[in-house]
Amino acid sequence: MQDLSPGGAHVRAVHDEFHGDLLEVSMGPHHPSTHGVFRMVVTLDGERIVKLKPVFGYLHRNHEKLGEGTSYLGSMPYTDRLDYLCSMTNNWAYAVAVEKLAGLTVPERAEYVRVILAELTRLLNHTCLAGFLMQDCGCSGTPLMYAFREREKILDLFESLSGSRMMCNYQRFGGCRVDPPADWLARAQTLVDGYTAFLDEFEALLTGNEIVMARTQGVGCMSAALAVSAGVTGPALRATGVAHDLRKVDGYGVYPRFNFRVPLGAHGDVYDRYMIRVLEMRESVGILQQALAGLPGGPIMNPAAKLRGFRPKAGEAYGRIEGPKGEIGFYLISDGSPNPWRYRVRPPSFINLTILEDMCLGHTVADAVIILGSVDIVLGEVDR
Amino acid sequence: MLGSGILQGLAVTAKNFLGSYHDPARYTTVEYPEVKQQLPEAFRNFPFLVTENATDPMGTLRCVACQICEKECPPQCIFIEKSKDKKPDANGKLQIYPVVFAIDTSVCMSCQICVEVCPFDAIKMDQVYEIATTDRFDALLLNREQLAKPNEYFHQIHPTEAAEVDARLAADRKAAEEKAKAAAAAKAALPAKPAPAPVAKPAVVPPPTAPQSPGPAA
Amino acid sequence: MIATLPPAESWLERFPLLVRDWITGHLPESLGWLAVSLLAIVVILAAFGLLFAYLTLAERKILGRIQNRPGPNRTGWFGLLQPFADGIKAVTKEDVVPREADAVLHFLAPVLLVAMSLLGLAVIPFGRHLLAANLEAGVLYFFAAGAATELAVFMAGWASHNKYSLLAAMRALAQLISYELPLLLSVVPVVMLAGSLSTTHIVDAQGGWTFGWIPHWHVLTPWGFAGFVMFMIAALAESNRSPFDLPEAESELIAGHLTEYSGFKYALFFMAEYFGMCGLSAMAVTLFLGGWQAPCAFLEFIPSYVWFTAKLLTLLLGFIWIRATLPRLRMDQLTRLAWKFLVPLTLLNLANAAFWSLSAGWSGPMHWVRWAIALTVVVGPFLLLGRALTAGVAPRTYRYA
Amino acid sequence: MNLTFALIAFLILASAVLAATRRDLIHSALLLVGNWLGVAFFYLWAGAEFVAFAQALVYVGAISMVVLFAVLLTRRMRTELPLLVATRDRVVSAVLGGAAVFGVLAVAVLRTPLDTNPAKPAGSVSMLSLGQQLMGPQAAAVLIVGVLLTVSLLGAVVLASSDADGKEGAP
Amino acid sequence: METPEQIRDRLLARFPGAQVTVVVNGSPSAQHSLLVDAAHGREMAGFLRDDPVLKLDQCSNVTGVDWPEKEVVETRKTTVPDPAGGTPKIIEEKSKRIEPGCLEVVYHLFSVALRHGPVVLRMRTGNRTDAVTLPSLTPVWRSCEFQEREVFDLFGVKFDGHPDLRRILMWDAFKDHPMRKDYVEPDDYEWEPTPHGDVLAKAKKHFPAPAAPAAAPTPPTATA
Repeated sequence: MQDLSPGGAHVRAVHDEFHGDLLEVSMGPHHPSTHGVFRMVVTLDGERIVKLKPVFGYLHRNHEKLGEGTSYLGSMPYTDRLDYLCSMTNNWAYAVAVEKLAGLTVPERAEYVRVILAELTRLLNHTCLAGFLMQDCGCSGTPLMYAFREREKILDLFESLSGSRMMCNYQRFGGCRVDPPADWLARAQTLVDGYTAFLDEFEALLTGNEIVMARTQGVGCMSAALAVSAGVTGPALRATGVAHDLRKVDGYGVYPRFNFRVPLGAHGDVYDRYMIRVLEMRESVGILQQALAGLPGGPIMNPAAKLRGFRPKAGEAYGRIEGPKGEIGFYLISDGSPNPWRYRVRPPSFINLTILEDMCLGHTVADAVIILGSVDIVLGEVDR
Repeated sequence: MLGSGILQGLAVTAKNFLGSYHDPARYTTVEYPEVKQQLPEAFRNFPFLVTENATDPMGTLRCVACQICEKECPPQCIFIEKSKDKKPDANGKLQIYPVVFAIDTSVCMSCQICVEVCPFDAIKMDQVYEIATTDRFDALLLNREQLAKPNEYFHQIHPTEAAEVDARLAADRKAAEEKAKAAAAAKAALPAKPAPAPVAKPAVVPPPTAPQSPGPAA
Repeated sequence: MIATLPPAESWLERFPLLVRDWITGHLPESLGWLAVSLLAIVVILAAFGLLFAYLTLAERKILGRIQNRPGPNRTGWFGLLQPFADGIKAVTKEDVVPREADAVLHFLAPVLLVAMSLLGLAVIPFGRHLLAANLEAGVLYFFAAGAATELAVFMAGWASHNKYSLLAAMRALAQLISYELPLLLSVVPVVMLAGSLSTTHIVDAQGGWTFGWIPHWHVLTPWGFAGFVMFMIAALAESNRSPFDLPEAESELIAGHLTEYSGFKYALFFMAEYFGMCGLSAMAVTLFLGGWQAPCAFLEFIPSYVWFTAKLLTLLLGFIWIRATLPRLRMDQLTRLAWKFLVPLTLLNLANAAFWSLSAGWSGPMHWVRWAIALTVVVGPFLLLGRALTAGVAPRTYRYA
Repeated sequence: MNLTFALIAFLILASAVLAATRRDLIHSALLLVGNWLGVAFFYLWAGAEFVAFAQALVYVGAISMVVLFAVLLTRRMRTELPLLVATRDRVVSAVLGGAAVFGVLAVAVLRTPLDTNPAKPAGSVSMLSLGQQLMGPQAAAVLIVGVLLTVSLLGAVVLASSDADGKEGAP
Repeated sequence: METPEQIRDRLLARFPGAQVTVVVNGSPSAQHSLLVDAAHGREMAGFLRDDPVLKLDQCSNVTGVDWPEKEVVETRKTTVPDPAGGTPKIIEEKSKRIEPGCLEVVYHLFSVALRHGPVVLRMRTGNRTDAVTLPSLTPVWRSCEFQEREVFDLFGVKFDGHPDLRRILMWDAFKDHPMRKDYVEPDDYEWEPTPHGDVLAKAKKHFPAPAAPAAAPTPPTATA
């Protein structure tokens, strides 16, 4: 198989044949289009990128050492700060890992509410991604403002349920903290009903646009083998044609009850990653309709779950869910004390960046910005 | 045809431009200082201590300084010092009260875990967001007096939750009275037995560790 | 200046002349021509200065409304004082000049850019009697004045002694040079048909209406419409506006060749960009949209300068509308669009205009044949070259697992 | 002599002298452009509008770019150019070369009968007559110049594309 | 999917010289792991990836774990038969044993092709001070590149065969490895209005004057 590591023949081939003096440009950490404090040291030959070194660590708070210092419950509000766009899915991934560690079961209604909130977060994240990507392409804010208009409606739902727009701290081990009242469900239903209309308008503005297609098609191609080997997960992996969606593969929660499809790309370029996310949003709206319709009654929280003094037996567990950015997982090692012995987060944005250099080689600076935008990273999760 | 996608895009922006004049859905700005956004009831920002009545805040503080919230708070931003003596609380039982109850709002992230773990419903989440100050230290360290707010205020900002809490407290109070009445009746029923039997220790202060299962509304 | 006044003029039409004569009346005769030209300069500077100020405000308000938000409405009533607030901010901001920067060039670049973009406004007939300089080679003068903008952009990029500015200056040059060609080539058919390089002749050539309400504007002929569209695309590129605002693309090279500028020099660059935009739109109105001609005969009573301003404002709003919608082209796509799409089409348009002028005499059924041929010469190559340009680019269908 | 003529002449000569003596290449290139602009003003003063605008458009617009790009692509731009030792025979050959060129020009200027009347020549040439003249008897010259420019354009394209083939990798 | 025991047997059959043991996982998740010796680590990883039955083509998660020295108190009960035929006496001997610490790297392997996993692979270093090198699995799975650099950065495990082993989160001049249990935080204490627990101790060390923040503590004007 082609040697795809950074020092490998394929990459060195591109390095060796450049000539003329190189221009080293450092883009970031304070750069308008690097989605936070992320730095790329780019070596340019004229317009073409010859070498790209990502530099992390500017937002590193050592989330995992903090996790070892507080109780299991204490880490839950900190998971909101990981991928600060999708706090509900971070909470759910942590809750799944702890429930697997302690063997807790979750009541039916809580599973449905978790699916509803996760799919709302997926809508929110993919809409924002499309907005940021078009902002990197050069639209002066219009798609981003439409995306934020819809995002605000979803955040209002989160605020009236969990108390805070982005730092929800809503899931608990064995269920959810607050039972969504009836009027909340009605507002959620109206939002979901109106979402396809917004998507149609959004696609009319962007998908057919010749300049968008010219800027994104054929840019930053990723082969399926390289993607799987590099641990890329989420829409970026499905854009290369690999059918790997944890909602289907693991079938966690109550996802097997809903019928939904997983869109697959063919080229693995920026356009495919954008289109996969738009098509996934349409599937999420389908899931939301089914989940809102089939929401059962019953308790929202497993009565057996203890809030304080929670000491899981010594052992370890790795729980993962399909977050909007990819497979977000928590690996917990417990030694019987209320604090975890080792608390590890599997960050999808961080690992999806492994092959950023391979995708950008040979492209221009303008493409590198779009390729980074299409990988969809949030620095809270990359640097932890 | 080459330009059709671009024309479609232009049509969408034109629709939004015209829509912003007559369609409220396409004009989402709330002009903040003049128009305040209506906060949802569940909104939370920075905790406050609940007192039974506004007249004597320090006297009727619900908090019994059990320091559960101090231990459970993830960023460790609560500081409590127990009092030496005891003071009767709302339903007459002698309770310890906090001499010092300081929350450092520069560290607090309003995650409401303290509200969840408090067995006495003594601390609840406030809805203040206009609390900017110029001083980095003292103004952000809210002491007991600044934190204490009456129960009526609690009813104002979280009506449903406050109603449930009051209902539960009333039920507990009634249960406590029946138990006291039953104990008194039982004591009255056997006055003839000689007194040397060791007197049962007075109802020890209910150990604060018995956590009430978090009510659905907490 | 203007020899005789046509008799059937409404006094509104002749109002600017009355004002001019009243002012120059006070001065001795020998200084007459000096006073008139000074007055013209003052009027143009005042009018276009205000237009620039309120164009920035209009741009931000329209962009806001398109994005479902109000746009600036805090300064003054509905934000009307915003331009003056920006002006004061620009003036009071510190003007930082980097130590290694070439102070002379660093200062000269914005000055040259603004001067050149203002010079071009001299030959544009704003109204029947409102023309600053009636040159015989007016159109050539306009593009000669605009030619130095590349020089100024290069000086700005080079003088800042900064990696980003250097790269951006190179991009800006490549873009300006490759779009100068289609800009000029799309003007040549108009000059050929009007038979003169002077702007007044071009506007007069577009006078008159068939059936009383179809004006003889060049834009309503097949070659004229194609020329107008290509002129506007090239004008977008020349004034670094939306799909082509590569030099100061925020998402790549910070502020491009403007990185090392701050304070009033930075504002000067924007003033130059807006004057360039107004100049090119004014020239487009003069060449293709019949300058100050009224669209229909019975609307003749409205003074000519009102019609000119109305057309100019619609074009400028079009600029803003395009900026709100379209993303940016990459550097190689931008130059490929210029060389492989616009230049061939403008040359074909030249041939088409030649055919149009030769077949002027055709009447009766031949009239429609003439239109058919002209239209096919416009649309045919457009589709062919369009398909070649967007060869690998098409909307895709997706399979589901 | 007419005041404006003197002013324009001074502008042309000053920018030429400065361009020759400046140490910084970019400054001298820009002064050269200033020189061309001076020549354009001279044409305007002399009443030949068309030639003046053509001069401004072609020289200040396009040829200045060629000069600046040539200056840019020379390697050691900012550092001091290594001054060759002004050996004796270099100085002598420089003076002789200069004197020869000056002599030829001086003879040409003195021999041609110039109408030194400062007033504007009779009636500036109208655009129409200029056009007819170009398309009429001078048509051959215009066509030859056109062919020459096209050949040079195609040559440039071939040169540029051969350079690009070297590292084909464009997306 | 095969159980860890079956995988271990096939690995031992395939690589005779290697030691592979199954580490039982006490929690109900029952994700038992395979402890592999460092020498044969990379060949076994290659085998797990290319084996048609397993086809573990995605290394989803690489985690570093620090196991410091532990004092293990073992009580061995020996029953001594009473020579006088009475009830046998049970003597408890407590023996203290220092279990040597180690740095451990855990790989969670999944199969995207066959949709199964996780197979958990563990490798342990000799000790926590000098013998801290392990074979890097980046040539087998490209996803380990950044994650192994993070384990090197935060735990100090050196991966030989890694194409570009540098610190990834901390800045290059940073000396210690912060995620180790015995990591001492730099003494850059800043004034905290509500210090308690170990922070209180640090506060007293830096600002001896104010005992406790009874009244709102005024920040000390004298900088520490």
